Amino acid sequence: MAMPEWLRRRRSKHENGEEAGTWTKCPKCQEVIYRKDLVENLSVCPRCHYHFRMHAFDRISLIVDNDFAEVGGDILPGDPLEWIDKKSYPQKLAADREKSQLTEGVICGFGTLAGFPIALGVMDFNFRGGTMGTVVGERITILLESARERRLPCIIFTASGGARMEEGMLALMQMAKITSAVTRFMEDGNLFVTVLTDPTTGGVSASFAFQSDVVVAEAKAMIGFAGRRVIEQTIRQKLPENFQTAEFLLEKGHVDMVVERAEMKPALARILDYSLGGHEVAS
Amino acid sequence: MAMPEWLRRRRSKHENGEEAGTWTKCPKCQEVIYRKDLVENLSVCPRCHYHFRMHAFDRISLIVDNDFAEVGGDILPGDPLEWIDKKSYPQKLAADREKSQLTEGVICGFGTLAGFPIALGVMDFNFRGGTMGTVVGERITILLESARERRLPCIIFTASGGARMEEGMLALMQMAKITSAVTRFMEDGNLFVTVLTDPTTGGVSASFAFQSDVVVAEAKAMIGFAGRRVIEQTIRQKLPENFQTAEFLLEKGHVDMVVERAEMKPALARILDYSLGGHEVAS
Amino acid sequence: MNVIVEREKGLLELEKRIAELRTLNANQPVDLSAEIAALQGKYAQIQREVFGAMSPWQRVNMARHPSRPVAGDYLAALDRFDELHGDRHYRDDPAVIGGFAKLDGRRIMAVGQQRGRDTKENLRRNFGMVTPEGYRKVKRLVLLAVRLGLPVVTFVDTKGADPGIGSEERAQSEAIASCLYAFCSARVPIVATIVGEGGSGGALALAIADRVIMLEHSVYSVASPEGCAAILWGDAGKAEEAASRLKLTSEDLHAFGIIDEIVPEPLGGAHRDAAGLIAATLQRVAVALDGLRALTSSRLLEERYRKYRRIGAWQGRNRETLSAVR
Amino acid sequence: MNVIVEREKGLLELEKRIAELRTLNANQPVDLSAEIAALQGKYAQIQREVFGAMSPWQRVNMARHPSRPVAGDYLAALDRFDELHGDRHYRDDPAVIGGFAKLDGRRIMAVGQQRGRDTKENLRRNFGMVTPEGYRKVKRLVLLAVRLGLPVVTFVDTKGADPGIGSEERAQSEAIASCLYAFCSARVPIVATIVGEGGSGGALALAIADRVIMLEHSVYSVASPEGCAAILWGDAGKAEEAASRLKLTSEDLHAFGIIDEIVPEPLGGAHRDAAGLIAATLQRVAVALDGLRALTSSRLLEERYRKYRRIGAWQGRNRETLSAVR
Ligand SMILES: [Zn+2]
Ligand SMILES: [Zn+2]
Repeated sequence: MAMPEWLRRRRSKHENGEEAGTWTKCPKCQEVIYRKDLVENLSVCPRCHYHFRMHAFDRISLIVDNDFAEVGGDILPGDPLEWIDKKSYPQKLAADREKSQLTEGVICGFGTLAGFPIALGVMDFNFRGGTMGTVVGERITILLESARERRLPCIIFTASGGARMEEGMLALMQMAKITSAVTRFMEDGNLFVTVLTDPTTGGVSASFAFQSDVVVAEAKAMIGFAGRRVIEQTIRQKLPENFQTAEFLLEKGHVDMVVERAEMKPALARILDYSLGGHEVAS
Repeated sequence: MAMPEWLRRRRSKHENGEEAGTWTKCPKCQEVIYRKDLVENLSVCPRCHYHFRMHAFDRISLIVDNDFAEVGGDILPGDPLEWIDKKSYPQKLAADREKSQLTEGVICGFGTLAGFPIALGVMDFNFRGGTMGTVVGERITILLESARERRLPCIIFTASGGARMEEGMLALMQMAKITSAVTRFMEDGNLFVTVLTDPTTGGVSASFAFQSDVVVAEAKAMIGFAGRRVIEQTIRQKLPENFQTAEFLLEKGHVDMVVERAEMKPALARILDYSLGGHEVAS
Repeated sequence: MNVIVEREKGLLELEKRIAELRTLNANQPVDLSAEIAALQGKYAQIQREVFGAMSPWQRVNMARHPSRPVAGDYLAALDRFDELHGDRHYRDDPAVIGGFAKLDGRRIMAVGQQRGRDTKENLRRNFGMVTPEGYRKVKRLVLLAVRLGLPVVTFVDTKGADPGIGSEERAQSEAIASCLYAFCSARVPIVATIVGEGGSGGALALAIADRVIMLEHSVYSVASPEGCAAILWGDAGKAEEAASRLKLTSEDLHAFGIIDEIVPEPLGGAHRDAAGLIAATLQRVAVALDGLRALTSSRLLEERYRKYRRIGAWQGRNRETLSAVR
Repeated sequence: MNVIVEREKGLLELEKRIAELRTLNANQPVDLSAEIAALQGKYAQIQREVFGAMSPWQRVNMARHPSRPVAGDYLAALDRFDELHGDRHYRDDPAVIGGFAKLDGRRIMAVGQQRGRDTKENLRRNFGMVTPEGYRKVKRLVLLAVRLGLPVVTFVDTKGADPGIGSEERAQSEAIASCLYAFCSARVPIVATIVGEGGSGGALALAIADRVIMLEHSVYSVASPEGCAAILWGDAGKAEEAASRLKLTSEDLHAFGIIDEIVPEPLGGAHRDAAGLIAATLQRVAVALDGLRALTSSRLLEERYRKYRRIGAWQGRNRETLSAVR
């Protein structure tokens, strides 16, 4: 199993391709950073440590040992509600596909991490704000089902604005579908780890993101149920700067650990190693 | 199985015996109540509904259908630490035995409640402040083990100042012993109900009192981990009147329900009835 | 202002006039039967016009009607209900009511989201918007039901989970997630009824079930129409438009296979015959429970899994083909 | 003032003088060897007098010694420690540290109560007095350990559970009770070490174990001596008397069968050779884990049950006879 060509190609486009010579401004500290330097620093601002949102291609490359076999990639979105507002839903999907080079909001597959075979799901905010529709639900469910069959640990990187409006209740029900798959997967004694990246909210946050054995948060990520704006509108005042950050959640006891991007792979490798256990737990 | 003679006799002494003609003052509202009226009102102040602490004999009579077969009654306290302060521990025990007519801080046995066969444990504050020593631990453990063998629901009325100092760590370990028995009892799918009466604190509160399926609190009972005085000394201020009351705990979500003494038996009967379930839960 | 309440005004006016004429007719020699009949005809006509073919937005307003029966009304109509309180950790959330209950002799665990019937109760019950402690209470009761072999019956009625600061601080996401997990893995039958508004994940947390029964004019939606409009168009005022797109009516959801059956409401809505509607709903619940009773718990879990497993719509290869490919 | 710290003062004075004389001896022609030897002899004599046969109250003070190694020191001495935080509901309690760890290659879940090493840390860690969230974190980690088949190793060091208003409001009793339940039912080996003060139920919550290892000068008690004196005599000042009655030393508890083994401390207490003592303790833990590894989880639970089942002392018929009677 090696890194597939499409993943290598798309990744290189983001990492070293046409954008390499441009400049990027850090949205947190306003530092202007040379694109190439930013990529070399794993898209983390060298000045304030702001973690830029990461493309799924780049994330997969960062996490796996140069091998990845996708599953569910041929599952593509339909238009069950025949949704149309300013644009039709298929038009929106086409635009996002063009912009992000993704076919949907998550890439799932199998690979190894520091030698440990794993099932891996990576959501990408660049496709419809990482919203969860039926395809995201189906791909993750297939991942969990396959991982269960193979008795492999599963790691999912979340990044989501919540359920996808344009698929209505079919989108909401993916919370139930994925939770069903998580339940079976975990009740068989398999390890489930979620890594919550910026941003993780709504129906993703309120389902599989917080159903795992170990909840890892990437440094500085915004994580919550309701969006910041919704809360501010409800209470009619500004929220403190650190509200809903990974660091805030650590203090509030919601997440097991906060990990910097550069430390993510070794941290996950250690968790995978611990999960090999030692004592047989007969039931 | 009928109400044993000793229980009937001791009970009558409290309920209708030599004290019947005397007057009692309600410690909450200062109302002076004719003893006989108080007994008829289940030792609840007719004016302010203060629930007087109840003798185990009276409690058993109130709860069971006129039948009770004690277990563990022949287990009697020793003096493992050879404790002595103003009096020796055996002297203290003898005094309490005389005063309370009890051999130890709990009476355990089997009976029926509204026709439902149950295992019943009733703690009594009149014996060493309901403190838990090795005998309380042993009797309750025997009760739970026997109930498990017979697959009967178990109801325990708690009233305790905590672990008994004069038995040192042997007293504390009863939390572990009873919890072990509770674990086995419950994991076999048996119903465990605790009724927290005034006062339930310390090692009893922090073990089996809060390990049950349904935690019932008797109205107005004081329930907590640390004693009121300890907290007041720690924070150097008075606590609000309702702090640690059953009603306060209901609001704080700690107990399932608050029940008046007069409603206790029917409430327990309903819980027992629900526990007959309906759907087979194969594992 | 609720558009249904608005529209009811004219009808109430007519009702009053008909009643007046009837009194007059009874006490006076003049025969007003013809006038009464005419008014009644007009009344029926308007009623049909107003309620005969309601738009999705009107459905939303019907689901939110201040007189619509609330979860507590269903609980009160059971043979017996013994409320259990609290999450055992922090608080008893008044936006959720739950406990042991009996439905025509069947022992069950009943849980519902409770909107208030008036402003005072709404403040106390947070308009039925559940906080983390409420979801933890639900989870606790579901686990207790499993221990005792009691089927779970839920009554769903919420705009959505509470979005306040405190709820975020006390891990609203985790609370809902744990609740979903508990429903997915519960080895007892679960019947959910959507009796009012079913708003997003906050409603789903009580609605993963072997049988989902929905009242005709209830709505059940990925987000409240206001929320959807705010998210997509930055304008909560476009709620009516959102409602029209979201496919949130009982008929739409039945067509998608998301709900299993619809309880018809009287013309004018559930509150026009609350007692009858509640009885009819509970009757449906009873039938559903009896149908599930025969299943072993493994079979129950297997069918529940399949039921949710198949919800989805996408292009490309279907699940079976994919299975073969892997 | 800690009575051990008080008594150490004279010894520290002597240590300083011996060091001075040595420096002098090295740099000057005068031979001070005899004087040094005399002082060293005196030092050893005082040390034996002070620490040779400590009273229970002195033991209590030794257990509370500000320089005594704390739980975090043991965790830091493991091959690896990856801290896991929080109760997932409300707060991460800094009075408890826990997480995945490796002990000489053995994968474990390690949990300890953490006193501070100075005033600032003590304030942050609440002097090692655990709040409900701390116990819920411990429970959560034990359940996770069971899922992954990881043995649990605990480091106990607390005056007792936090007795504050907030802890009462957030159900301290239930938190400890649930923790006890989790330890009793955990299907993995548990080794507990009492490394400092083991105060009442707040300590027991981390100490139900297949093997309990206690440091020589640690204490483990039904209540703190101050608490016991306040409860029995209404005078916390009589703590020394209470300590003398409570049988809280490692030898007493070993005789009662409440602890399984004692790790000897260097003369003068654990802090006189922290690294050595920690290594020796972890070595004992490793041996205990290896001994338990062979047991199936059912056997483990059965033996744990029996171990606690038999703790007690009473007159009258013994358990076997009673069984026969029933
Ligand atoms: Zn920056
Ligand atoms: Zn009174």
